[in-house]
Amino acid sequence: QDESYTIGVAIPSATHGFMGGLNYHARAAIERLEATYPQLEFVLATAGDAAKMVNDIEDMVATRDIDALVVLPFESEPLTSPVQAVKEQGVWVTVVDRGLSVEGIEDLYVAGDNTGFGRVAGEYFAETLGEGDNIVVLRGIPTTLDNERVDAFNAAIEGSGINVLDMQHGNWNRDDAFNVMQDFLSKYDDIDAVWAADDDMAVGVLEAIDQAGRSGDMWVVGGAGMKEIIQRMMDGDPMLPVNVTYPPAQIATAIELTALGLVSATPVAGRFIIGSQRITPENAEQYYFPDSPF
Amino acid sequence: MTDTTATTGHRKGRRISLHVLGPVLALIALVILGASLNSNFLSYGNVTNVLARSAFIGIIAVGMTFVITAGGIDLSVGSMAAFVAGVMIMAMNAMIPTLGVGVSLVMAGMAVALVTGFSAGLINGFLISKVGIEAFIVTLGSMGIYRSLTTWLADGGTLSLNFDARSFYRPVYYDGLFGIAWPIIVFALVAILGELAMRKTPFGRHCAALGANEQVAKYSAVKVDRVRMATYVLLGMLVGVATIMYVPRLGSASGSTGVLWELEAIAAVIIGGTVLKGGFGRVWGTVVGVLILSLIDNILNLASIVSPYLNGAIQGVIVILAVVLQREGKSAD
Amino acid sequence: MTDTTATTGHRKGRRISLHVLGPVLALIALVILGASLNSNFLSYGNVTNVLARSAFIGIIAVGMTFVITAGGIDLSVGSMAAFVAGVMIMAMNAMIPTLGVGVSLVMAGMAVALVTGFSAGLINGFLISKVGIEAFIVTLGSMGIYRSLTTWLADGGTLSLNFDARSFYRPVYYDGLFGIAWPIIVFALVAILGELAMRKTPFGRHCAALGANEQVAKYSAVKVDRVRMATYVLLGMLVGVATIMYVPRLGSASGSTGVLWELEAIAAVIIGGTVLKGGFGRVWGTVVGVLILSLIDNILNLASIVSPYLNGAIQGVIVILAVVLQREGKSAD
Amino acid sequence: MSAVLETRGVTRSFGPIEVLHGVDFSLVPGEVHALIGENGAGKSTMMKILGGYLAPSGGTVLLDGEPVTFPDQRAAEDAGILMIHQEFNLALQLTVEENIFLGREKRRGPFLDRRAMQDEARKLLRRLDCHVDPGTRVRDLSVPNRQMVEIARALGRNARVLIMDEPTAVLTGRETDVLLKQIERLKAQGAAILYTSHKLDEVARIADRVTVLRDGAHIVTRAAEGFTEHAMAEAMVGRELSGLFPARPVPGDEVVLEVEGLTVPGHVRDASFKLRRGEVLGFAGLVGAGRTELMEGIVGLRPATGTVRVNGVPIRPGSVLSARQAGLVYLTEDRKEKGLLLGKNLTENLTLLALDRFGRIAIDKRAEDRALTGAIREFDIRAKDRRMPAGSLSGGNQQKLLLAKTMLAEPRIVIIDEPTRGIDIGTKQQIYEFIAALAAEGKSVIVVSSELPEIIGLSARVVVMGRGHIAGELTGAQITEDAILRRAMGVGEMAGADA
Ligand SMILES: Nc1ncnc2c1ncn2[C@@H]1O[C@H](COP(=O)(O)OP(=O)(O)OP(=O)(O)O)[C@@H](O)[C@H]1O
Ligand SMILES: Nc1ncnc2c1ncn2[C@@H]1O[C@H](COP(=O)(O)OP(=O)(O)OP(=O)(O)O)[C@@H](O)[C@H]1O
Ligand SMILES: [Mg+2]
Ligand SMILES: [Mg+2]
Repeated sequence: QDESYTIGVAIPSATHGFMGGLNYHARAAIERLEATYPQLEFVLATAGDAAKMVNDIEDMVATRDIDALVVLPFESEPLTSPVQAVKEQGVWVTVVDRGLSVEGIEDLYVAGDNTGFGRVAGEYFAETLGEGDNIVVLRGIPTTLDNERVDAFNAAIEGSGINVLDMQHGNWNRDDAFNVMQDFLSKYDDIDAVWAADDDMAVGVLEAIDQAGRSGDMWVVGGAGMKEIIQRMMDGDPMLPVNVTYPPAQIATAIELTALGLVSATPVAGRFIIGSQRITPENAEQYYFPDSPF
Repeated sequence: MTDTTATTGHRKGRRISLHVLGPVLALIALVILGASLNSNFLSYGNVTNVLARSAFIGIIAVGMTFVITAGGIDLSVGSMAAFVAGVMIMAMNAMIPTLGVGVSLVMAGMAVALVTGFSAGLINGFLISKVGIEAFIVTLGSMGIYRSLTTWLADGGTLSLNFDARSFYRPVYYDGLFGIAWPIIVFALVAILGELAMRKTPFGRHCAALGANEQVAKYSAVKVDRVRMATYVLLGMLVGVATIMYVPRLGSASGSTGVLWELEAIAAVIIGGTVLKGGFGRVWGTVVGVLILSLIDNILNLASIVSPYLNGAIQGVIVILAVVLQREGKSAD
Repeated sequence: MTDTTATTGHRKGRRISLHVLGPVLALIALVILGASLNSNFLSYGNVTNVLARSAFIGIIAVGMTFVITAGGIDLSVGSMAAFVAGVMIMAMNAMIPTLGVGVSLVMAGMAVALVTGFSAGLINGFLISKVGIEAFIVTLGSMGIYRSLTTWLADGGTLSLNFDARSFYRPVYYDGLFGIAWPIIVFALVAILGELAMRKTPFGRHCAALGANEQVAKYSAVKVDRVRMATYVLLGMLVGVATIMYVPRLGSASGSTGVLWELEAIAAVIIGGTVLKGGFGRVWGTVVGVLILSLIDNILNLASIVSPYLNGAIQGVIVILAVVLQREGKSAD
Repeated sequence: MSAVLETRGVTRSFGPIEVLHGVDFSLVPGEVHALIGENGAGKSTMMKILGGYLAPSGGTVLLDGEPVTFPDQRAAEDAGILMIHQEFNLALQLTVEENIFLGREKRRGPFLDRRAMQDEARKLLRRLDCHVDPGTRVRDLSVPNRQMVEIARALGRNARVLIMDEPTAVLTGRETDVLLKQIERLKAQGAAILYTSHKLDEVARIADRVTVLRDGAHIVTRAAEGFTEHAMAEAMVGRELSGLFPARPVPGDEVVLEVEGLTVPGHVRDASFKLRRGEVLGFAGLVGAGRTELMEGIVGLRPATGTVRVNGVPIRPGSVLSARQAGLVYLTEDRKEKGLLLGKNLTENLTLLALDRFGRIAIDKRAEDRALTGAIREFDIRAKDRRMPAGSLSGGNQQKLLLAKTMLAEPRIVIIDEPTRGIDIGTKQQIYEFIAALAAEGKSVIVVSSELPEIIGLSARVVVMGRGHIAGELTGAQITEDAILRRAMGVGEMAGADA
């Protein structure tokens, strides 16, 4: 009843578009829940690296007496022991997106599907392209997560005869992706398609292609459904045939479920995997959130 | 002590030549390497790409040359650029209803960028030269401030210029005069004016004097505070100019815009032969430094000889090597 | 003459006191602020957390104090820490089959960390003092090199310590002596030894002399190159020590480990009153600087008064304010 | 007696230019051997070679009859050879004690024995009658006190050979006496002392032998006995010298500078004086009297209260630029830290103060070049290469460059602090004439100097300062060394004054 709870939310800071979206959804969920449940208090901390995230979690436990922790681990390995320690103190733990490296610590696991993210994109490439077609890939910041996606992508196009000309890191950053794509375009005369693995990078890639005047030659698949990209798909841009979801809103789901678990008797424990869907111009409207910053 | 300076002086003849040639040689070596790795390297398109991309950092680095020559440092330029871009985009979006999409909107946007850059530089300069706080701390602080203000303005996401305005503004990055892209023209102009200001004007002299020995400058009736302030204001303005070139490229700004630009700009300045502790600056050297840094990236992308994980290592090695060539200059610092 | 010296002495008293008090006052203000915001702030748990986590940067910053006092700079410490951690983890994982999980494994891991740190410092020091390349460039280069070597070693992902080994090693971070966590003890030890070395040994004096005026140091028969080299080697070793404390905490290393530690360490040193251009250093000031920086983070987490997007801005403002208090010391530099 | 230190045919070149041409020289224990010569003759270069700071380009240096090359400083010091540099060799941020023991710290176990060093530093300084606190930073010391620290450092290191390059250039008579006494003492202990000074009376007083260098060549070595100052000067310059001081110009009546109640906190109390058109006004006082601080306060280099009027118009306090625009310019006594940018070339130094005269927007390099040519001619700056950094000039030539820099601003009132510090006798004469000519043109000059003969010889009126206030004023025939000293020490004003 009048018992109050504190929920700690630890997420990476908004250093690129997707994380920006995630931050937005986290804050939106918190505002919503605080309005609905006055007995809930939230502590939101954003971290630029794993160590800072551990610090934040320690502070939440030591000074804010949190009852539940929602964490999107900056990296899985380094967060595992600290989160385990939190769990051992009897705090409810919800892990979002990136699993911990030891199973069974968290009470609730809400995640996007990184393997699916790479696979769904790869499948589209395999369906659409054939033997001898050339593609280039822009990867994210070198992390386990990026590795998973790329591995799944590679697995999906295996045997299709698609020729991966080059892979470089665009660091989920528009400017970096723009530069890398410019150089790819200088280097290769024949590119049929680009997997940009993230819509922020896709923006840079499209711009570079446009500048080189090769818009008709290739198409681009980004990912995570940024609103500008979805809009262009809705407008039927031929360069953006499909996109793959990786919803930043999963954090909102996680926070809401956690809150629900505290304030009501609803059993919320378990694993919620939000699969990666293929977005096409036809269904794009469903994935368009004009209010989100992402 | 006479001896000291004396020995340096003696070496100087030899040193200057190496000091001067060092970065130029490194640049030439990189161009040869690039050309031998990929036949498109010297193509019009690639050269334009590399030069146009260098323009942002380049314009900022020219300003940084003055700051460093005068014995200062500015760590805030990258996040200042993000902030200026954010403010510019928001202002332009807000002015569309009144001004419509057209030249006047773009002009107004540019004015906003320049004024914002100017003010940001003024604040840094004021805290450093009037309040007397160590430049490193002031600009480290303002780096955090601008970065997080930008994220806050963008609500964690990306600030995007209205689509029509962007299409109208776009040519400022992509078009040019006689086949030379605007950013390249602006960069060249800034560099030439900077070089003239450094070498031919009292302001340049005063910067060098201030960086070499503040006391002597003061005793020589140089308005030390004002000159120091001016370097930061100039840099702020140039950040504004760089932003004017940056925004039409992708039409957006976010908290991650301009990350590490400060380090790149400072590195370009030092590679170009300006002395980190102040007292001697060379604008054209900075231009060479910027080009070296851009070329390294370009070549790594064009070559794909190694694991992309190692790109950073190769960059590091090349930067060090580029400077080894001028190591004879050591005693000058 | 008597008048003279008296006056000088008088002035000095006033200046030093502000210079000294500045950061301490800032620290006290932060503690009061923290305590007023949250009753748990001064709890044993929170104090231990803050101190223990300050230890990494703190240990590195103590080494950085020597480097900066001697007129140098090291931008590579953050990525060096990542690299040392990566090598240490790989070495420990590789040694498990032979040594088993036990004290000898941990000892061997520590030895690897120290040796790796030592070597990394030696390379920096060698390039700077023997080859004579600008410290900024060398360490900027090695920053890129270590960062990307770590990414490469981890194959783009994370290097993790074997789970059993980690459980065994974990108490080195989390346990302690008489209720004081090990990292705090080690940090305190490093700080005390550092303070002694700076103030009471010829080495500290030689660092200051070198930073103040290299020629004078050389003419006074100070082995300039060796002292300079020693500062980088010492810093490398301390990075090794910091890593020894870091690995049991997170049990892993990746390309993003230790990002921006260099900036934080340098900021702590400068906030503590050491002069960026060299010639004067104060280890205890650095400790205060590190604590100020950690406390700012802690307090921001305690309070959650503002949008987390603005944390960076608040941090920036506090850092500048902390140093404003000592601006009177400006003339001393 | 056999020589401790000897050179045979030593040459030294900087780049293509040879500045020492095969010099033979020897130094025996228990003698004071003076090396004299014009500015740029090669004295400092010679001394640095002997002191192990510079390697000769040719010829040999012999230590106790054996050829030696010193790989570094330490080697020379270990051989008991110590040098006091013409330009200071002190780290400004460090304290007096730290400087004195730099590289030779006393320790107890692994730690510094600070107490012992402080005590010894104090003792050494006391021997020089200098009472600065060993914990003071050298940056906060006046130029003469820095020199004392420099000397103390050398004294503290038991020298067999002590090389002193113009140690008295920045000292007043009283301190010089103290120093010369110390030199006598060391000599009696059997040390060999090599000594340079442009003050030939000192040379005559303490030297046993004198060697004259001219243009890098050895001219003569002879016993000091019977070598008159006049003969020395002529051997140095290589021509006849006439009287040192020109006729004193007659000042006008018009007051051009009026200082009223000027207080520089901590240094000067309530100083007032007037300067007339065409006047040369001398400022005398002991070290630490606050003359420098007063002058710096007048031109806005130090925070000060009170009024300064130029031609009746008050100048903006704290602004060097507005002082300069009013035609009031100050030439500092500290040429290395406040006067010249040692790493910059002659031109950049020369025009820095008067840069606005060379174009507002773009600097007219050709005009700068002409200015340098003019300065070199007018002030007889001996630079082997016009593009060399100022720091490579010989000490005296640096001083001339500084004078030229100040004069380029075309001041109507010029304050010159220690105008002839380190300048040879021939050039001194030129500078005195220059000052007299300035006054004759209707400009006004304040000369702050610790060389009483200079003050007396040049000025029509002398203001004497003591302990931060103006202790008296002398005109015409009143101006004698004795009268100045009595006022400076406060004798007659305050009984039993000790300073
Ligand atoms: N590092 C150097 N590079 C070039 N020339 C030098 C250097 N050091 C000294 N010289 C030149 O060597 C000559 C002799 O200089 P030195 O300092 O020995 O003269 P000095 O006799 O001590 O004169 P002063 O009485 O002015 O001190 C001068 O012409 C000087 O410019
Ligand atoms: N920057 C400074 N900070 C603190 N004290 C200073 C500073 N500069 C000078 N002083 C002190 O002021 C005193 C007076 O200076 P100084 O000896 O130059 O006076 P002076 O009358 O000009 O003597 P002289 O011209 O003979 O050297 C010095 O002894 C010194 O201790
Ligand atoms: Mg000399
Ligand atoms: Mg004086």
